[in-house]
Amino acid sequence: MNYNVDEKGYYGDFGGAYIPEMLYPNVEELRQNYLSITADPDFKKQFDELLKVYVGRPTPLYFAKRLSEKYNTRIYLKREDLCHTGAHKVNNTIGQILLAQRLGKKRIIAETGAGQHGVATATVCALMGIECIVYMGELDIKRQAPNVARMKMLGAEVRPAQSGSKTLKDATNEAIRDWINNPVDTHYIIGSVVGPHPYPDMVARFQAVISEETKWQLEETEGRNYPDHVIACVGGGSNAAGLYYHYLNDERVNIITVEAAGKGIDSGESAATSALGKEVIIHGSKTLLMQTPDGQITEPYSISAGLDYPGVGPMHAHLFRSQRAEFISIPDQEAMDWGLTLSQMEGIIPAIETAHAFAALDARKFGPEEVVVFNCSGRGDKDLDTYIDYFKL
Amino acid sequence: MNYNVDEKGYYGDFGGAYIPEMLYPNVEELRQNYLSITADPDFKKQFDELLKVYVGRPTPLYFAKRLSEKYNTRIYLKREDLCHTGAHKVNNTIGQILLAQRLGKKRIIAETGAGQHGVATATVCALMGIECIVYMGELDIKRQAPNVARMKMLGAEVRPAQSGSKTLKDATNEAIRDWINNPVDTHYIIGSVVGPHPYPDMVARFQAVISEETKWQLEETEGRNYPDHVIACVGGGSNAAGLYYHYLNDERVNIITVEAAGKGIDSGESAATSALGKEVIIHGSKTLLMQTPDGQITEPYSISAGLDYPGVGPMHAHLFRSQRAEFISIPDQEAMDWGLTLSQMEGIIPAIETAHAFAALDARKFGPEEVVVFNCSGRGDKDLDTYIDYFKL
Amino acid sequence: MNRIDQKFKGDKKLLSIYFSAGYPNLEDTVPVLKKLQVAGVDMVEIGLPFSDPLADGPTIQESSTQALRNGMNTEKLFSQLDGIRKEIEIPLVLMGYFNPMMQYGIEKFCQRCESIGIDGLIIPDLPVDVYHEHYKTLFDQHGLYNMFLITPQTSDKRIRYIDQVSNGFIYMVSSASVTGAKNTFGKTQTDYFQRIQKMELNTPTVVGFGISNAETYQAATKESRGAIIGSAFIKFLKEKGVENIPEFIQSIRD
Amino acid sequence: MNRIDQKFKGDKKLLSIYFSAGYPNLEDTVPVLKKLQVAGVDMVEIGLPFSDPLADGPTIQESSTQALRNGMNTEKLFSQLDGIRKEIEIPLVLMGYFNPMMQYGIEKFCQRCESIGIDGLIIPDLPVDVYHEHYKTLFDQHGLYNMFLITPQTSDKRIRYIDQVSNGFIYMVSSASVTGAKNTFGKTQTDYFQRIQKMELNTPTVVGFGISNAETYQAATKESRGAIIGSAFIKFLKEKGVENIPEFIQSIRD
Ligand SMILES: Cc1ncc(COP(=O)(O)O)c(C=O)c1O
Ligand SMILES: Cc1ncc(COP(=O)(O)O)c(C=O)c1O
Repeated sequence: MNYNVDEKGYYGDFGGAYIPEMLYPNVEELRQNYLSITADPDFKKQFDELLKVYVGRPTPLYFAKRLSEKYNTRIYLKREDLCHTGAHKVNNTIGQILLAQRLGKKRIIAETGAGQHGVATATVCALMGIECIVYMGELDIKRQAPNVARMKMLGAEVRPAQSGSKTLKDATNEAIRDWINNPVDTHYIIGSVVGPHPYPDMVARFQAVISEETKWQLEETEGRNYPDHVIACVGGGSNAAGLYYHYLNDERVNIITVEAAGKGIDSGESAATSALGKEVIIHGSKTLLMQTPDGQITEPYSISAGLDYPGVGPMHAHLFRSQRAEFISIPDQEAMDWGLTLSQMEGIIPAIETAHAFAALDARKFGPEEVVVFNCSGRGDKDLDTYIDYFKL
Repeated sequence: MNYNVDEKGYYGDFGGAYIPEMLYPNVEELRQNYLSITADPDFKKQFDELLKVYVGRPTPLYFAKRLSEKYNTRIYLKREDLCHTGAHKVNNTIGQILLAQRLGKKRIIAETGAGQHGVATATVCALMGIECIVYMGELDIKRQAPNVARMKMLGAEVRPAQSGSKTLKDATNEAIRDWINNPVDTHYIIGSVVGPHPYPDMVARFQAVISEETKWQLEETEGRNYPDHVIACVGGGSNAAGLYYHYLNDERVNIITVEAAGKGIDSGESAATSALGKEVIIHGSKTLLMQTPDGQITEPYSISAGLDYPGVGPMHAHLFRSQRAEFISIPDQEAMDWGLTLSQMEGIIPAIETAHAFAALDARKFGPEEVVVFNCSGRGDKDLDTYIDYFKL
Repeated sequence: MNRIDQKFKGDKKLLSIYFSAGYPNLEDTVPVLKKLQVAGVDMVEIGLPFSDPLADGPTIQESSTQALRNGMNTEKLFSQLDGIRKEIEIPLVLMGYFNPMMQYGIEKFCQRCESIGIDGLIIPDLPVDVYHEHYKTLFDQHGLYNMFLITPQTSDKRIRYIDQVSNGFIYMVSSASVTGAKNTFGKTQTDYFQRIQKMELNTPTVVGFGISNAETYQAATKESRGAIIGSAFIKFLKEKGVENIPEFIQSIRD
Repeated sequence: MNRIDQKFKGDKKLLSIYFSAGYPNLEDTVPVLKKLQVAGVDMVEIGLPFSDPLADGPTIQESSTQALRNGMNTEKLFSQLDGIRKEIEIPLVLMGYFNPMMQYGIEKFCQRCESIGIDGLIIPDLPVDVYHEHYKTLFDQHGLYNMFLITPQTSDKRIRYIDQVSNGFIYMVSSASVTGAKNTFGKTQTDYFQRIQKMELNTPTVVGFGISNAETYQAATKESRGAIIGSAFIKFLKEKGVENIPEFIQSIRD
């Protein structure tokens, strides 16, 4: 089976571009150009150069000695937490800003939940001197004050989404509305592998640098360029897509995807898309999403704002449906405990999103000779208030 | 003239080891071993490897395009802000923890002001599974809550220094007292190029990786391995020492050192050591320090906690006295404005310490063909509250 | 013959009204329809509310959210509309996002529409190509029209394609924007209206988005067969209530 | 002959007291000295307060900070001590950190000490090697002794070196620790005292740090020529005041 996107923008049953006609020209312009622009040597050179000198790539593949000893297996961390702005998100925003420039766009919009993608977008806009508007749920603006301040420091305008539940889902709606209203000069930088085709594929390609590096880094340390397992957390799924990308069709590599169970899968407050999601059309694509029997989108819940999204991108819906990936749902408490464990065993304070991934070590057994690569998708600086509250530090 | 340390531990008139006899065995043990241990291939290998896979080195040398255009010169940023834990401080703590292990130490102590060095120390202790106690002024504990939380997440014990002005100077005193009381099993990780010989030289050597990388990075981009100017902020002086190290005796390279003028040199609330400091013996070495006519150490002031130290290390005292380095004092306001400027022009939110350095661009003229390397010593995440307050974000 | 086609016979400029089902109160759907017919509107778009109406502006969003809060859902709307053809003769179009329909089951959805006597659908997030490939046959079987949107940015080529796939009418979005009432149209709009006019499409065109008063209605219908009013009507409904609907319709037509 | 050497003639076990000049009140320096002499102590260390006394524990730190707040400084202390030799005969040692002395000017500092009749200095952060190389000649010229510390961690070799450079006495730090009162000594301490005893140094040794009562005084002086009490005395001073000093001295000697 092939797990990449097909010509029509589908991953198996999922994907496509279910967009209002008002968005057709914008999305079509992207669809027609993204492959040729990103394949252009000039683009590639600039993209690679910025990833190197600005983002700080390659990010290390770090062998976690103490963790490996404790779990009696070979654990590596792909250190996306060391990226400029603190998470993998910036790989994508660098790619998209270069694309937007080549499409002659003069104005950037983005949605953000936890604020990581908003910061990454505001950052590349400052770098290029381009106007930037970030939509963010009114509730999230209150919950994520430091990232709001970072965006403002970077010169972006943060516009509150006041509709619906005032969180990420609504910020996405507002960003799409803005795009509909500004179809010519504006590029919409989506922050994960979600949205209408070609976004999921485009974002996945920009994030693919993660597994591209992992391959030669493993070759250096393990003498083979693939691990036995790749493990990542999934909100929309961009960090996971990046880590899996070059291994999608390599059946030697087992894929484990960790989603947020919030207060528990059956609590009514979770973001466990695989367990609870149904086939849905939202934000421009067909995917798995949590919804009411009536087809209204459900508000998700997770202690981690970055996983607090009611669905996953179509690639992950397909990986789940086809059983190519194994899905694990981890509740808040386990994730938080892993935040502490990783801090104290490896000196790395992970984002709470990232911490979810590590809980796979308790859920699954790995052999002593097996090589397990975790995507350490982001650092926990943005989550300190939550950690402080939770652990009464 | 030679600007490196001499055999007796002096930089010109400054340096030495003015320590109570109780510390003699500890400091002597270090002095006798630090060169041979750090020259050991095994040590070097482990140090280099950790800098690479854990810290994320080499940090990029980033050509700041927009800033260069505005100031009509060639500006590079050495991206220490991308280091694990957010500043250059960790280069030193990695080195010292490896040294401490080889000396058979079982317990680490450190002092911290802003908390960056405390976090960097707590981090390497977690990495190695070694007990860690960080002394921090009671006042600073209140001012720098996020870094206190980070240290606790990392498993370190944060002990409040309640004497004196309850800030960095007093935390240093407390750490020294702890060392006096625990002379056998404890290593004291000092966080800057201060303290008795061999600390200033040892810390400078660990930080020297900054200019070591800068050399080959400049060779790649400019075709010559030296810049015309190196510029860094100075608290104790470790990031500056790191950037200057391989250029100290290269007179083609002009050195510009930026210190904190706080509310103004003549305001009585500053940390402008070169302008106000006198020859002093403090914390184990002879250096330049702010003091009363009577020889009591003055409380410094800067909006940036990391520059809020009443002196500079002996290397910098010597660079100042010998006029090898040009010193500039920058008040709070200019530094804060530069924090905003760098954010909006380059998408990099700098630590407020770091922001001071960039103010040299207003204080000095640079030619269009000149190559100017700034040490971007740390990122501004830790300073967000201060930025928010100051700019009403 | 589909009631929509019947309406478009002749030259009369048509007035169509959009409102959210179950708004302002859950049981207002049918009373609103009756009032609209009495007031002389030519056609109605009944909005099936959705939690994430991304092509709509704040007014319709709000009415949609309120309707959901009131307890509106797909089944509820169908049950309200059961038997509606005893009282309402003008064409009825359901307008809603694709997801609730998909969850209801598209086939079952079409059957219910047919049995109620719905004439067509407007589904903003179901692109014409997907419709053409996957759903047209089904819709046709149930005698349901599906209307598509075009905007000033839509290329001539695509408009021809849409014209070919369409039946009923083509929904001309007045400007590239989400729904929302505006007071006048600028030169860009009128140029666009004329451009489409000159294309001499097979399917009649109706202008929607941004029509709020007699002036914009006049401008919109100058180069098209009709206009759809949504946000302005909903605002009126909120302020003046179901009783006074004729007052609104009059103000547009006078 | 230096008053310190005179004191160490014979076998008598000596009791020396440390206190911070200007503590508890600025003008208490001389009254405390007088009381101490009357109470029969053999020697006094007068602490010149410093903002950053890193070899001292909390009690002495606090008294140091208080003294600074009271207005104590180098010049003030010298002026308080001017003429002291009319009333005080026991050896007087100034104990302080090097920085205030350096700022005062070392040469001027030595002159003032000589003219007042100070017998010696203890400067914890002036290492013996630096002293030997740079300052010994000057101190000797002014008849000032400089006393050095040794600790359980000090190597035999270094002790021999210190013994050679020293005059007056060697200050044996009871354990590797900052100053502060303890209640008893353990085996490590007594082993250490015995080890030093066996080295048969030229310079007499006095034990300091951690002596607080008759028991620790007895233990300390068993293998040495005397003991210095600091923290315990300062605590007493704070609680009971200058008047009652003899009570404290008696409690140690009984
Ligand atoms: C550190 C980190 N990891 C993971 C995520 C989840 O996003 P995605 O699933 O697209 O990687 C986020 C989102 O903000 C994040 O900040
Ligand atoms: C980012 C940053 N830069 C500079 C400094 C000042 O220290 P130093 O002068 O030792 O580099 C600090 C101290 O905390 C810091 O955090």
